[in-house]
Amino acid sequence: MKIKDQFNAGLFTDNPVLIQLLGMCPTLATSTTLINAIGMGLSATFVLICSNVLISLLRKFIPQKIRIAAYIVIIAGFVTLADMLLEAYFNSIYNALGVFIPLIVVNCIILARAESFASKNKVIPSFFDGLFMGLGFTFALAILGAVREILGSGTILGFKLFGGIAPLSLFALPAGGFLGLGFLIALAQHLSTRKKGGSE
Amino acid sequence: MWIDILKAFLALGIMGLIFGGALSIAGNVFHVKEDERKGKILAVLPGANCGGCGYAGCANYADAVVAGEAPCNKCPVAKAEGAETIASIMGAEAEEVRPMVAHIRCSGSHDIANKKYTYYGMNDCLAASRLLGGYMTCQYGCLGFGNCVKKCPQDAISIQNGVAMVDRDNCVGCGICLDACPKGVIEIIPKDSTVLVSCSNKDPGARTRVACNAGCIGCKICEKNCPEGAIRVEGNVSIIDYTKCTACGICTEKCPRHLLEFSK
Amino acid sequence: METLSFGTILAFAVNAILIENVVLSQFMGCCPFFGVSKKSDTALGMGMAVTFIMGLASIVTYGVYQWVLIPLDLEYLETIAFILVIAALVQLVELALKKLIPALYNALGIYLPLITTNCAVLGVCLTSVQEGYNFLSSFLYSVFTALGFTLAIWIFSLIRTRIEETCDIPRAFQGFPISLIAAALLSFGFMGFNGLSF
Amino acid sequence: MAFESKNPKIDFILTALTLFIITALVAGLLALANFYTAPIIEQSAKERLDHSLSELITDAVSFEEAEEFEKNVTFGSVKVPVHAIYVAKDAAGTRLGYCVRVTPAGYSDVIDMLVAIDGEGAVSGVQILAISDTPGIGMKVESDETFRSKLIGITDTVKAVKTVPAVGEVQVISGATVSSTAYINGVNAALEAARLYEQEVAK
Repeated sequence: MKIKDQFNAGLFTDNPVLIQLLGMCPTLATSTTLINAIGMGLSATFVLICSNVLISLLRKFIPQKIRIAAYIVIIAGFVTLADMLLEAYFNSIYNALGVFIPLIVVNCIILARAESFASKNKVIPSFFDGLFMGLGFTFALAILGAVREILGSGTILGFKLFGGIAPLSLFALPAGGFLGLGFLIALAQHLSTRKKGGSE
Repeated sequence: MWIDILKAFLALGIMGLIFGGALSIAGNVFHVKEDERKGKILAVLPGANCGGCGYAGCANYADAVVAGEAPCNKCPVAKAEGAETIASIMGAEAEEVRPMVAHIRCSGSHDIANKKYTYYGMNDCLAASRLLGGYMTCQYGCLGFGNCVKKCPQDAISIQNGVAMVDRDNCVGCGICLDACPKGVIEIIPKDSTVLVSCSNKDPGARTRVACNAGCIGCKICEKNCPEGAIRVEGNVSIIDYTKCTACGICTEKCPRHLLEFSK
Repeated sequence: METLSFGTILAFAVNAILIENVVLSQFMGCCPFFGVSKKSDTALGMGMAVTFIMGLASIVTYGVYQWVLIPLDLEYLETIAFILVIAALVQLVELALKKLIPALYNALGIYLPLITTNCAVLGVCLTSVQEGYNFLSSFLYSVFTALGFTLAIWIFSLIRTRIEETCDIPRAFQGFPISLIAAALLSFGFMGFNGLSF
Repeated sequence: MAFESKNPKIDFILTALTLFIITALVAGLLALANFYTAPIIEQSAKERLDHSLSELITDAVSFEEAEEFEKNVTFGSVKVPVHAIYVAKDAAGTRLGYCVRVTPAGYSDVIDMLVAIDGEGAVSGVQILAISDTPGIGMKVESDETFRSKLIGITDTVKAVKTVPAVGEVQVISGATVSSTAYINGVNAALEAARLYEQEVAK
């Protein structure tokens, strides 16, 4: 798999959020504002890359029976590490992301990539897969975050947008997350079917 | 500092030890004697449990293949190359499996088939068939509301002029449409079969003529003229045995109703 | 949770199942929520499996937290310890199910190991530690939250089978987008329960 | 796989050992990281707290944390956990007032706030330490100065109302009712906790 294909797969054709529909929990919960979305995306990418690399290094030594338990411990290790570093050195991001950093452990994307890719490939491809899947996750999260922030709280990156009009605070709520993501995935499916010369 | 590290090292390490041990014991105690071919087949299958093969999930389909009940090419997602690898896993004895395809045994479109009443209601074949067996005079024909179209994972069936038509390139013969059709007019036949019977009307000839001018009247001319003896007429409708049929085409000329025809 | 009278348990149950439903208002456990809700019997099977694992996990994690992490003051390792417990439990349940109830095992398929990554299970364990629940209330909290998950996934599977059966959906919305929008409406409904204050 | 063998005995030991090594190593690494980061985290938390405390009661020199105090203040159906009470003292050691740290439940999260109460038992200032309530709604409470000013100077608990407020009542922010009610409950709880603590000390 050349790097370009992996890039393409990670961000568009095989985007973990829009096409594979993994990692829904953090996606819906942290995409209330753009900064949160990017913060979450990048910290998830950091953990994804490290865990992919380490798991593909150890793939020969982990027996089948404790495959999942071992991967999860490694992922949890990196997450707690990221949690500590963020809280100690980048406190502002830590306050915004709060409870979601531990939940990166159970973010299905990381375990899914570890299980389906890192445990079967060598280190370099796993690194790129982790990087591009992470970027794909951040990319999708950022779009959703921007949409929900503009509609939900009428600001973008904190700057007030349309003056007095009361924003649709629905979009800041959980239900709005589902709605926003639903339309986003519909758009992604529409584009991918149109690109394949859509049958209808 | 070292004591903290040692404490963490031992505490979690011992927990890992206990769980690792428990898992390996459980692995042996609950060991289910499993055919290792199933594991290999599962690796080939996408694991998305889409149901395209007509089984509840990939695990069920793999069991069926290992037990020899299911052909190797049923997975629409793995398509040809998947089928080959599965066939190779199953070893040489998996006989050369002919790709199958669905066929609608009805050609009663709006212009040639008559109607008992005009139907206003849910556009669903099952609902329509509940009202006196459907609005078509012929009790056995396709109602054209597309239940099979909705169910087909390959979008290989479309409704043309009131009758379902199968697109033979997309269809993988998975058979999901079989139980979607309340009238049961769909059958699975080998893809390379050329002569097709597009009718399943079991009424005697007189009643069939009233119902539809493309209905089989059970005159048995095709049965008499087929040199291979591949056709037999059962319940007033002709059925072709595709293992014997050599597609000589005599029956297509002899049939007074021009019902038997070469597939497009 | 001071006095565990019937009233407080009931209030606790309504709170965990309806008001703060784990999937529809706390956003945890969405992957299997969308993955397994195609048919209602697999949805119920998944709900029961999650209830069983959450109950078990809350007992074991409570034990680990009180008797291992606190005495050695390793609280910062709680995430790792909990997730290790959950992963091992899920694997044990998976092996047991494969041997004892193969039908349910095959129906759940890929989604059984996915319970390990089910945010709801870890989320519940972490929240009951944060809230400082004692043994019984953390067990009750987990079981009620799991019942809330089962309720949500069961209702959702009914809605989804209804959507697939009768409505014709534009091509782009088929599959997950329409389910997401249906989930949004369901989440609206559950938002109504916020008015219930106990 | 290098670490797997057919006969159950050895397989048991190998699997258990592998998991032991992996978990132990990861735990060790984290202990190391924690050893370095924990003091920094405590330090910055302490600094932020002192900074807020001194901002609230400017002329206080030292803040002494009270040991036993009422952990949960309840009035009506509302229960607000009280985390800490700091007794503000000036150079001579006389008591200037209290700072009470409360965490009322907001809409989807908890509002961590610090309420300063001066010598006469009146609220002299409120500082929100962390509010990650739903952004569009929760933030209104923090930015709405008029709403917050209404709560400065009250000496007794007030009731949160949606309509025009009478004496002893405060109107909630429209569109952020749940969060602003939580804010009011926080201030009420702080007053209550300080009063209870004073009775305790007086005894």
